[in-house]
Amino acid sequence: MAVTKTAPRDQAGLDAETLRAMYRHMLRARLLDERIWVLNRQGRAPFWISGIGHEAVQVAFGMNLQAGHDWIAPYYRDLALTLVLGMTPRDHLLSVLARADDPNSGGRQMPAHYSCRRLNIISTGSCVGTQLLHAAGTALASRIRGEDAVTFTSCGEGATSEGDVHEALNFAATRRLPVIFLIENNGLAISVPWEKQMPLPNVADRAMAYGLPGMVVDGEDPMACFRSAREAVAHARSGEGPVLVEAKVLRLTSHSSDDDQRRYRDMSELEAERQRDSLVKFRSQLIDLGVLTEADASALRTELTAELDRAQEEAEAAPLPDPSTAMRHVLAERS
Amino acid sequence: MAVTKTAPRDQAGLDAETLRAMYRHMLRARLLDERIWVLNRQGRAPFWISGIGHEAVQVAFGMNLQAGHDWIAPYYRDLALTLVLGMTPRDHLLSVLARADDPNSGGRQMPAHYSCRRLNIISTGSCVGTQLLHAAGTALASRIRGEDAVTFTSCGEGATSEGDVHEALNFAATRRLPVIFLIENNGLAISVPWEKQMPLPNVADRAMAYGLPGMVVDGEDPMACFRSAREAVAHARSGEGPVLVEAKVLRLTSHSSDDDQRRYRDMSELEAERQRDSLVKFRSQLIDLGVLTEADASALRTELTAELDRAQEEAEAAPLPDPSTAMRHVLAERS
Amino acid sequence: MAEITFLKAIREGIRDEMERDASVFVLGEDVGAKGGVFGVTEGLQNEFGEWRVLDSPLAESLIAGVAVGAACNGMRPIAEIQFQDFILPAVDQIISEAAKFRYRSNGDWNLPMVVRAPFGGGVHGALYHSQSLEAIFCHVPGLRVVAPSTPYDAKGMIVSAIRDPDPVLYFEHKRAYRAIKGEVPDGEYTVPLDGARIARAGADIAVFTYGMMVHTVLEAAERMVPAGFECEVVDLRSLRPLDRDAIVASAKKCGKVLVAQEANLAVSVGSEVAAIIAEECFEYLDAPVMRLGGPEIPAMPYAPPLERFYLQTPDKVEAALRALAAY
Amino acid sequence: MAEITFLKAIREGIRDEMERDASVFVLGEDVGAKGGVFGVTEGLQNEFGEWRVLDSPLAESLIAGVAVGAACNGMRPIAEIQFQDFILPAVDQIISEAAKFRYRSNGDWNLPMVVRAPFGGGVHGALYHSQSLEAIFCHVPGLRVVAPSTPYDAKGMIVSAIRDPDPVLYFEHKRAYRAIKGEVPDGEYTVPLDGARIARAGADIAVFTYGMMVHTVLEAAERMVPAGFECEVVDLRSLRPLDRDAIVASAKKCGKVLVAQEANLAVSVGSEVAAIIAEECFEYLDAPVMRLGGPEIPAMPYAPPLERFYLQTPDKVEAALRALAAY
Ligand SMILES: Cc1ncc(C[n+]2csc(CCOP(=O)(O)OP(=O)(O)O)c2C)c(N)n1
Ligand SMILES: Cc1ncc(C[n+]2csc(CCOP(=O)(O)OP(=O)(O)O)c2C)c(N)n1
Ligand SMILES: [Mg+2]
Ligand SMILES: [Mg+2]
Repeated sequence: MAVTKTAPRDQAGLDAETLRAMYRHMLRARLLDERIWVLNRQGRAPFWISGIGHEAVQVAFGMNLQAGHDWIAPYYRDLALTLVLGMTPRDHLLSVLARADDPNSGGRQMPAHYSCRRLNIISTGSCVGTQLLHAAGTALASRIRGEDAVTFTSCGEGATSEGDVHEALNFAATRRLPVIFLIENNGLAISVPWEKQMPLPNVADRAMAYGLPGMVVDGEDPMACFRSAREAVAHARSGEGPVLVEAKVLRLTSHSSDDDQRRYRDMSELEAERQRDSLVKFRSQLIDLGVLTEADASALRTELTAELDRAQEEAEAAPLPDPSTAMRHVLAERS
Repeated sequence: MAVTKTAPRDQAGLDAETLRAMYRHMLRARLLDERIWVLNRQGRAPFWISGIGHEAVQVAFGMNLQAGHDWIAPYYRDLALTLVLGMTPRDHLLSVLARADDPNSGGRQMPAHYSCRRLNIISTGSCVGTQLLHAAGTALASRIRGEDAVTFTSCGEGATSEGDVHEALNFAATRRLPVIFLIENNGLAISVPWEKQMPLPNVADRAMAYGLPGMVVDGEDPMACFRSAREAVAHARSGEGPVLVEAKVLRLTSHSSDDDQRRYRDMSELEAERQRDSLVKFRSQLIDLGVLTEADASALRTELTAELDRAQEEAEAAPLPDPSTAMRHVLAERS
Repeated sequence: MAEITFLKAIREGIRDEMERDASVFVLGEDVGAKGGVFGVTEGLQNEFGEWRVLDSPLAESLIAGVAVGAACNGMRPIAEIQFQDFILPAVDQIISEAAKFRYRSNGDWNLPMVVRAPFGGGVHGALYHSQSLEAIFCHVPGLRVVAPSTPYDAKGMIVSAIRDPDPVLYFEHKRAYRAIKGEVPDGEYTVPLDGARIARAGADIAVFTYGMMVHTVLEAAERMVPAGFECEVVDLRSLRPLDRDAIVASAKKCGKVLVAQEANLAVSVGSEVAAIIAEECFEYLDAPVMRLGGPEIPAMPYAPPLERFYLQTPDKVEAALRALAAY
Repeated sequence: MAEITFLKAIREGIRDEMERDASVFVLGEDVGAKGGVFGVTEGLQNEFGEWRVLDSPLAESLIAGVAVGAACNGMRPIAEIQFQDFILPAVDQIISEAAKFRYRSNGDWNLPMVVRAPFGGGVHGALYHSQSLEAIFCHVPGLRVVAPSTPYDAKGMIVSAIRDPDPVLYFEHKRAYRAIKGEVPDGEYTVPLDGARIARAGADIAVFTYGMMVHTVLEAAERMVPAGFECEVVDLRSLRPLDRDAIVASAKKCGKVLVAQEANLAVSVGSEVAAIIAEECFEYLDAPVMRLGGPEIPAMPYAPPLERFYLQTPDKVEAALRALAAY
């Protein structure tokens, strides 16, 4: 299966505004993510699991989905996606600091367990792979009612070893449900390299087994990601059934703040990956293309940093959940 | 994927003795299976789930595996397979009548839940698909110890929707374990036709997704089955990893004695399938080829019927389990 | 009022709700043309079409997980698991996902979904078509678990379960399907999902039970009458939450308690009932709490003598009641 | 004798058995180069090679199901589930298959396999890295379930579990890994898989508990001494089978009973302990049985105030003990 890529000096048919928006989304997610790492290292946030290196494809999908209309069953690295759809740095900092007003879970779940009813982002737990079946379910509901909403769902390549993932692909394909399955393949499941996880390097090859279109896209190439996302969403929305997209992405951080990848990774390889960071490359590419100036880029960083500072301030000032609320929302509350 | 078939007047490189043995095994299984249906209809056996229509491929594998050396994780339609490997009509009639001496389970499990320690046929429960992971496990054990035993496992096409089946294929493929996965595709899972079960008609197409060799064989063609089985076993034994074989078979009976397929099947289609019964076709084929005479065939039937009569007599005379044994074998018994 | 079977009562409840509410749909193995292996959904696909009575692939985690997603998106799925024994591949979706969805989203999401499954033995179903596995789910906050024993409750509780905004596991004793008949009103009614039912009033021995065992216990209770003992038979019906007040009230009233179930005893519904009584009725008991249940074997065997060994019978219950009476 | 951590005790037990018996091998997510997310298997892959310390794909049903098959074919697998919370996808393989293999084959097959998993909370693990789900398995005949609380028992019981001819679920409280240290003999020894341990002798109140709660309870018990109350603290250790004799003996001796656990209460190990006491100690009790456990919420939340709300502390245990003492 060929990997979709963009030639260095190609705009891939995307206008300047779209390209700038993509860059803005990517940078915004990255700055937030880095800020959370800082909070973690400062001992103010006990846990973080990062999306750094995965942003491009998430931004691409976020921009091609209809927020609040389509259905989203994401996974823990999808910070950038949630931001594009309409969640805010403040929302996630509330979560990172386990504040009562965290819209994801009211401080009940670990950070990066996304949920937003308003945006049809359904609540995600920690058990990897389960959300693909939920996505088949939201899409089935849309199909039963004859609505044109599509469902987007994602997971890592490691999670595709779970039986639920097969069950979801098989069912969605059999019933031609409007689901976009995105596999964010960073080649690692915590410490386990893909070679011990699966027999072939491309998860998208499995699309054939289900009679689905499969695509592999270079996750370090935002424009290629955008085109693949547009095509995948259009396919799902056309009623032709699901589509399986695999993005080759980089895990530029340890698995989570509890992990230390130096124990099991070749550091020179990691260094090489850092050189391929899509955010850095995309910035130069846009500047080369004349879509962005150095000044734009630095103004943008200033603006986003200010937003982040404000968000952090607000989140820090917000109260923790009151212990008296711990028993709430187990079942419907009868009044 | 092409379906392996044999031309009508071809012996497919098989000598007369082998062909006669195949026919004998098929007929023996069929006669036993029919006898059990009679016992069921007479109210003497509360349950049966039949292998009628699935025999050819099972016989083919049974003859190509090394009984007592290779490992077997079968499913409930594999009556013929167990007979070829060395279980007897008496064994299974003891089970059908829930007798204490039933080697499968001592009358504890429903009939057709096969087990025979002596023959490395590991105990099967009722939960479909789980045995494929057990098969990966027996094969892993062989691999760890560097032995050349292969593991054979089987299930229906319906069972392939279970997550465990994916997990087993993925793991066996990743670690190149010596497993033969046989899918006995009869197009139905109880009442559910394959079109509602899976997106594509061939389960073997999924082999590609795991980088495995996949084969589809005509399950009504015993010689083609034999060749596929020989090839599959050789592949697994060579250390090249697993292989996925799909046999297109016919379910010529209701799902089980508790089911009535007239509720959900087109009767004319079923009649047409009955015309394709491999046992009938194989008999004429062997007679045409001069490998078998009418007289041989009827002598064989007489011999096998006599064996069956004896087996039934013995099974009927055998005692039921004593209730005092019900608490035994929960855990190891400490003496 | 018509006298109908337990099975038909469930079907009527499902049918009425499907007619009333377009968001209700059925999902499971063989639920369509075959109408389920026991016939509970017979005729529904003809009436409501393929998409509202959907034959799923053979995958229980799928059935539960798809129900979760569909419930997020405005539907009220009724997921059928062919036998309760086969619910185990769906345990992760039920316990990790369904039970925790509301809580983990701080009340933002809720899942109006029902998971139905036949349980129990005595039908030559052997190890995998006879189990009573409800204890596993009764441990888990965020779920409701019910097991009606009469056609009246079967219909009223399936309707309540479908309308409930949270996941309800609805367990049907497979021996009750055709063996138990009873009067069921024609119109719409509901039975609450959290109350026990006094199946027989008495003041001497309180018996707590559920499912098909209710009928076994009632038979045994009648046998105690000539000797002058009136048993109070409490049909728990709701296994999570248990109706603590009703349990405590009957236990205090009678002072002697038998807990009887088909399921294995260790860490079971019966354990919890006994524990509640041990906590709350200390000063009211005239005898030790007694429990009857499945023996310590992994599941019911096939051979009739072994199956009989496993099952509770009126005789065994009667023997326990006599022992309690004599204490 | 060396003083080592709970974690190291487990590792030593595994390592010794792997050296002694070539059929012992480890299978699980990240058990190789990383040595497991908590480090229990650290160094073992280097010592024993890739095939005896095998990084599995990310699939728990696989881990358990492959262990079943390998155990059939002469091996003694030690399957690691990364967190007990993630054992749920493996429930079918454990309960339908592992627990029933010996019984359903009438003793022909047996499965010498261990499933290890860290459980329990108090580490900011939130809903899915804090649960105590052992009750589910304690219901099921055909399994052994243990949860040691000291390094001595951890090593002795992992060795026993590996040598046992039947499936053993071996649950490790994740907070104990580094927090609990204790003396462990250098040589080979075993601790039986079916006996409770008196962690502290006393005659006034019997407390039944297990896992990390043993240490919480011991702390609370010391606080009762000045007031003249000596608690007997029973570390259950073996959760299936429970050591019925030890439970009954301590309950009878003290006459007052507290059952304390981190897990949710309904239909739990604590329910069973209370039920056993209700059955067997009727004439010996001086107060109602009291239970302390996780509140009725699906799992431990993340935010520290909520997590604290969930957890049992020495203060909460002490309050319960004082209430019992005053009864
Ligand atoms: C069912 C389950 N098993 C195990 C875990 C522990 N775990 C969390 S993330 C992870 C690795 C996931 O790898 P992958 O799917 O490739 O996603 P990535 O983190 O690389 O993006 C594991 C094993 C889990 N969360 N859920
Ligand atoms: C886990 C599980 N779910 C459901 C069942 C009930 N069941 C028994 S056989 C069967 C259909 C199997 O169809 P298939 O795999 O195609 O095999 P076939 O019977 O056609 O040979 C079903 C649904 C079961 N035994 N196990
Ligand atoms: Mg990954
Ligand atoms: Mg089939």
